[in-house]
Amino acid sequence: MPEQPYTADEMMTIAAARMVRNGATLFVGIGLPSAAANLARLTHAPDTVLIYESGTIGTKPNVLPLSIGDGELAETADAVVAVPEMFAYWLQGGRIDLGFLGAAQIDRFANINTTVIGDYHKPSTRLPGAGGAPEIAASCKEVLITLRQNRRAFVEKLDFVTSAGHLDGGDARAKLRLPGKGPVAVITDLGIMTPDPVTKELTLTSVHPGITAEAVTVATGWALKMAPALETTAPPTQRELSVLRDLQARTAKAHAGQA
Amino acid sequence: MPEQPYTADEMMTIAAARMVRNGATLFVGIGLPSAAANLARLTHAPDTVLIYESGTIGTKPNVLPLSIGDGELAETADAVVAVPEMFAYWLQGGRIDLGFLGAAQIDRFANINTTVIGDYHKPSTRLPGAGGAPEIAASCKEVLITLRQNRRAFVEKLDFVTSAGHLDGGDARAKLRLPGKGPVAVITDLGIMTPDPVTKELTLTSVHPGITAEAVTVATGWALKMAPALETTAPPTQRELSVLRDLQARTAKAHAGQA
Amino acid sequence: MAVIVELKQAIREFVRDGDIVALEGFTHLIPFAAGHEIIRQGRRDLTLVRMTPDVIYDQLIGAGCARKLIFSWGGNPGIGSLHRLRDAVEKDWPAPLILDEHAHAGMATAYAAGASGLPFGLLRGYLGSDLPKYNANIKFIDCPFTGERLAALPAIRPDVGVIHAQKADRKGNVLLWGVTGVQKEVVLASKRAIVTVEEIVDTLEAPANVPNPVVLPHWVIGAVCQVKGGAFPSYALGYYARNNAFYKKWDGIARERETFTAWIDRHVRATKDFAEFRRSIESVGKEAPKHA
Amino acid sequence: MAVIVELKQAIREFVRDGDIVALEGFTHLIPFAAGHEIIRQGRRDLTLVRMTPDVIYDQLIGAGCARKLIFSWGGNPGIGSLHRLRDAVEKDWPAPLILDEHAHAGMATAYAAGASGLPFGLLRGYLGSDLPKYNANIKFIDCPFTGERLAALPAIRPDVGVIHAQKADRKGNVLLWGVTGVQKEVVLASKRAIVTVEEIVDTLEAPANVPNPVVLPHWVIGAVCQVKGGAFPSYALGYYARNNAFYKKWDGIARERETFTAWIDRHVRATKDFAEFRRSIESVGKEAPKHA
Repeated sequence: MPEQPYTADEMMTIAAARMVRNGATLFVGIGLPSAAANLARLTHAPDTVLIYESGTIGTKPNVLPLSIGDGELAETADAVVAVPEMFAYWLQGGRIDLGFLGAAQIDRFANINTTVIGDYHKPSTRLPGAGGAPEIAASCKEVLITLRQNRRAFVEKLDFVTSAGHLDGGDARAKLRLPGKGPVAVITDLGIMTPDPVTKELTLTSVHPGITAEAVTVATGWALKMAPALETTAPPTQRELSVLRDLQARTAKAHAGQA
Repeated sequence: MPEQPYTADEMMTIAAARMVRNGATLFVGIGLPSAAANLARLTHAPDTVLIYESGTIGTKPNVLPLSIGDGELAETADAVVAVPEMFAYWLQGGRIDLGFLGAAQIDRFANINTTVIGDYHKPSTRLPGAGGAPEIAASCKEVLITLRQNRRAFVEKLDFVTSAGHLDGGDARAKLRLPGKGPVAVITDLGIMTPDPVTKELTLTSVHPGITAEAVTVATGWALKMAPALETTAPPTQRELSVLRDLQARTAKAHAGQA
Repeated sequence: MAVIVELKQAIREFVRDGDIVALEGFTHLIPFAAGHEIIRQGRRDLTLVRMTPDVIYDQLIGAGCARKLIFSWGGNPGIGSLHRLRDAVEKDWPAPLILDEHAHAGMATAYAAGASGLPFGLLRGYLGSDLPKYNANIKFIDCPFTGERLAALPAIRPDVGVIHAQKADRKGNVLLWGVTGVQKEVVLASKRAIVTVEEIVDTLEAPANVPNPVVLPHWVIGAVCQVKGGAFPSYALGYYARNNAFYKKWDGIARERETFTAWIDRHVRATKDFAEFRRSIESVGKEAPKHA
Repeated sequence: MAVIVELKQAIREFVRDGDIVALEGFTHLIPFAAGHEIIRQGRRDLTLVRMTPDVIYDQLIGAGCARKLIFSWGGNPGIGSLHRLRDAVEKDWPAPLILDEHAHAGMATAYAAGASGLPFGLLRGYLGSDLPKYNANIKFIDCPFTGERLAALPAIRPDVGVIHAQKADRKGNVLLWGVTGVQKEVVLASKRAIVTVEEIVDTLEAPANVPNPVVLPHWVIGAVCQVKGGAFPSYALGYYARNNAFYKKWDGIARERETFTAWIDRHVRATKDFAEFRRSIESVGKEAPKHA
C-alpha cells in the first residue's frame, strides 16, 4: 500500500503517542500532549490511564478537550476529584508514571519556559505561566515534552525556567531531590531528542522521514548533539493516521458553534 | 400541672441541652453530649447544625447514635466529608461555634483527661484516649463539657491533660494562641459550673432542684468556688422530658437486636 | 448564613474597593455573571485571585478593576493569550498590574491552607523553577523529621470568594458536581462567599451517578443568587456546554484596546444584568449575521 | 494494578510478620474479615495503625499479632473499654504493646501526608495537651510567615492498608459511600492495598443520592477480594446495619483472657474463612438460645 501523505504536525503527534507504554498512568497537558496521549489510548495503549489537572482520572474523551476541564473529561472519567487533591494525593503522591508537557521554549537540558520572554518585570511577551507544569516535571516518574521545533522555541538560554528539565545537567535533579527522572524525550515536528545518559544534554536520536539532521540543527538555537547512529522515525501507519484524523475531525465538529 | 419525677441524668442532659443556642454549629462528642445536642435540636434549637467527627455535617438522626459514625448520621446529613477534611476544613477552619465534650476526669480549670489514670507508661486504668477532643477543645469558639460529678471525675490534679480547658487559668489559653475561648460551662448531674471571668476557675453557679451546694462540694475533689448568688436550675419541663424520653425509647429499640 | 438575594445586591454589599476577591471555577462553572456585575458596579483596586485567570479576568483587568493578580496560569484555554492581561503586564494599560505568581500545585495548596485555617500551606513544589526568585511569598522550610526542603506559601484568605454552582435549595445549601476545582476551598477560605446558581430547588438531590457531587451547607455561604446561564461562556455540567466559539471570538474582541472598550461598554456597562448582557451580545449576531 | 483474588491469598501474599498494617474504617465498613484472616494466618510483630482501634484490634492484640499500636481513640464505641487492649497496656498480656498515641486530627493529617507523598503533616494541634510529652513523633515548627507554632507529625506510610467497601467492578475499581473516614488516604498512603467488598459488579455506578461517593481506581489497589458481610459486626451502608448487640456481647467475651482465647480459638482460628466464622458464632446462639 502506498504511503499516505501526512503533515509534520501529524508525524509529531504520532511519534509522541508511540512513546506511551500501555497501562501507564499519564498526567496530560492540554494541546499537543493531549492529542498524543489520546491517540495512544485509541491505538496501541488502550489501558492507559489519562489524568488531567482539572481532577479527572481515567478519562476517555471521545473528542479532544479545548480546555483542561471540559465536560467531556468529567463525564467519561473513572473518578473526578478536587484540584487540591489532584495535586497533593495523585501527582505529589508519586503515583504518575508519565507527565506529558508542551512548552513555549526549551533549552539543551529540556528545561521549560512558559512564563515570559524578556525581563520578568518588563517582558516583551507575557506567556500564560506555570500551570501544573513545575510539579508535573518534578514528580512524575518520567516526562515527555512535545512542541514544534524552531529557533524561537529551542533557545541557548531561557529567559525564565518555569519547570525543571535536567537543570544544568548531570545529576543536578538528584542533588535537588526532585522525585522523578525528568524528561526522557522531546518530540518535535522534525525529530526526537533524548537526554544523554550522563550529561543529560538533549541528543538528536531520530529524524522524521524527509527531514535532515541539518534541518534540525538549523531549527535549534544551540549546537545540537547528534547520536552516532541517527535513526529515521517510522512514518505514520495508515491506522495511526486515520485514528488521529478521525479524532481531530470529531473534535473540530464538536467545538464549532455560534458565539 | 404537678411536676413529673425525673432522674439526675435527665436533669443533666436537659440542662446541657438548654445551653445550645438555636442556629449554632455544634461539634458533638458521642454519649452524653450527643444526647443533649439532639435534645436541643428537637426542642428549642431546631436550626442547630450537628457535626460529628466521622464527617457528617448537619445530621438529624431520629435515634441517638451508638458510635460516632452510625449509618443514621450519614443518611440524615446535609453533607458527609472525609475525616481529614472534617478536621482540617471544618474544625481547624474555625467555623464551629460550640464543641460539646464528655470527659473521664476534669480539674478546676476544666482541663480534660480521657487518656490514663496513673502513670502513662504503667497506668492503673487505660482510658480510650484523645479522639477528636484536643482540637475540639482548642478550635471551637466555645466548649461545653458534660459528665457525672463525683470525686473520681472531679479531681485536684489530672494524671494526664488530654485536652486543654483553661490550662492553669487566667490568660493561659490566649498565651498559647488557642483559637477558641475554651469551656464556658460544665454541666453535671448535680449542677452547672462556669469559669470565673478572670481566674477561669470553675465556679458553681447553679444547682439542680433538690441538690445542695454542699452535695456538690462533697462530689468535687477540690475546694469548689461558689457564685455569690447561687441559682437553682429550672426543673425539666414536661415537653423536655417527653422529647428526651421518646428519643431514648426510640434509641433503645433501634439498638436492640441479636448478636 | 446564606441569604437568597439578587446578584446586584450581593455584589453591592459584599465586594468593596480594595478587597481581595477570588472568582473560582476550573474551566467549569466560572462565575461570569458575578464578574460582570463587579465591572458594572465599578469596583477598583481589587486584588484578584484565581488559579486560571481566563476571559472573565481579562474583562475585569481591562475594565480597570484590578491592581494585583494572584494566579498560576493566565491564558485563553485552547486559544492563546489573554490580550488585556498581557497589555496590563507588558504596557501598564489601563493600569500597572502587580503579579503574585505561582504554579497550580502551590495555589491549590494555599487555598486548602486558607480553608483549613492554617497560616501556610506545605508542598513539594517549585523545585528547580525560577518562580521563587521572583516571588517572596514562596519560601522553603525543612522537614523536622527528614530534613527535606519543602515549599511553604501563605494561605489564601480572600475577603470575598465567588463561585457558580448547579443548584441551591431554599435554605441556601449548594450542590455542584463535575470538575469542582478549588470551589469548596475558596468558599471556606473566604471571609464572605457569594454563590450564583443555575436553579433554586425545594430538595437538594444529586442526580444519579454524577461525577464528584459536592454539597456546601448554607451556613458557610453569605449570599446565594440565582443567575440562569451565569457561567456562560464556560459551562455548567448537566445544563449547558462550553461556548467554545465565544472563547475564540474573545481573542478578536480583546486584541485591541478600542474593540475591548467598545464591547465592555456596550454589553456589560450599559446592560442592567446578565440576562440583558446575553440579549445584547445575541443582538450583535442578528445585526451582522455574516460575522457571527 | 488490582488482582481479584481470595482474601486468604491476599493476606498470605501481602502481609508479612513485622509489617506496618493499617485496617481502616471509621466505625463504618471496618474490615473485620481481613483482620480475622491475619489472626488465622498467625502474623506476628505487626505495627497496627488505626484511628479508632475497636473490636477488630482488640481481637488482633489479644491474639498476639501486634507489638505496637499507632492510634488516637481505643474503645468499644458506645460500650466502654477494649479489654484486650487494656490488658496488653496495663499487664503486658499476651505481650507488651508499644503505644504511638495521637489525637484524631493528628492521625488524619498524618494519613493525608502519607497519601500526599509528603514526609510530614501540619496542623494546629496538641496545644495544651500532654500528648507531645509522651510522643517524640509530635514535633512543633514555626510558620515562616507568622511565627505561629504548629504541630508536625511524620507521615503514616503503612506497608499494607486494608479497607472494606461496598462495590468493585471486574477491573478492580472500587466504590464506597457514606462515612468514608480515612479510607481513601490509607489506600493511597500504603505500599500495598487490600480492599474487601460486598459485591463485584459489571458497572460501577453509585446509587442515586448516596452520601459522599468515593471511587478508588484499580491501579492504586493491590488486591480486591469479595467477602459478603465482611464488615460484620460493623456495617455497610446500603447492605446491612451495625450489629450493636455483638458489640455489647464482645464486652463479656473480651473481659477475661480465658473467654477471649476460647472464643478466638473456636470461632476464628478453627474456621476456614469469614463465612464459616459467621456460621460458627450463629451456632452458639442455637446451642444456648436463652443467652442469645
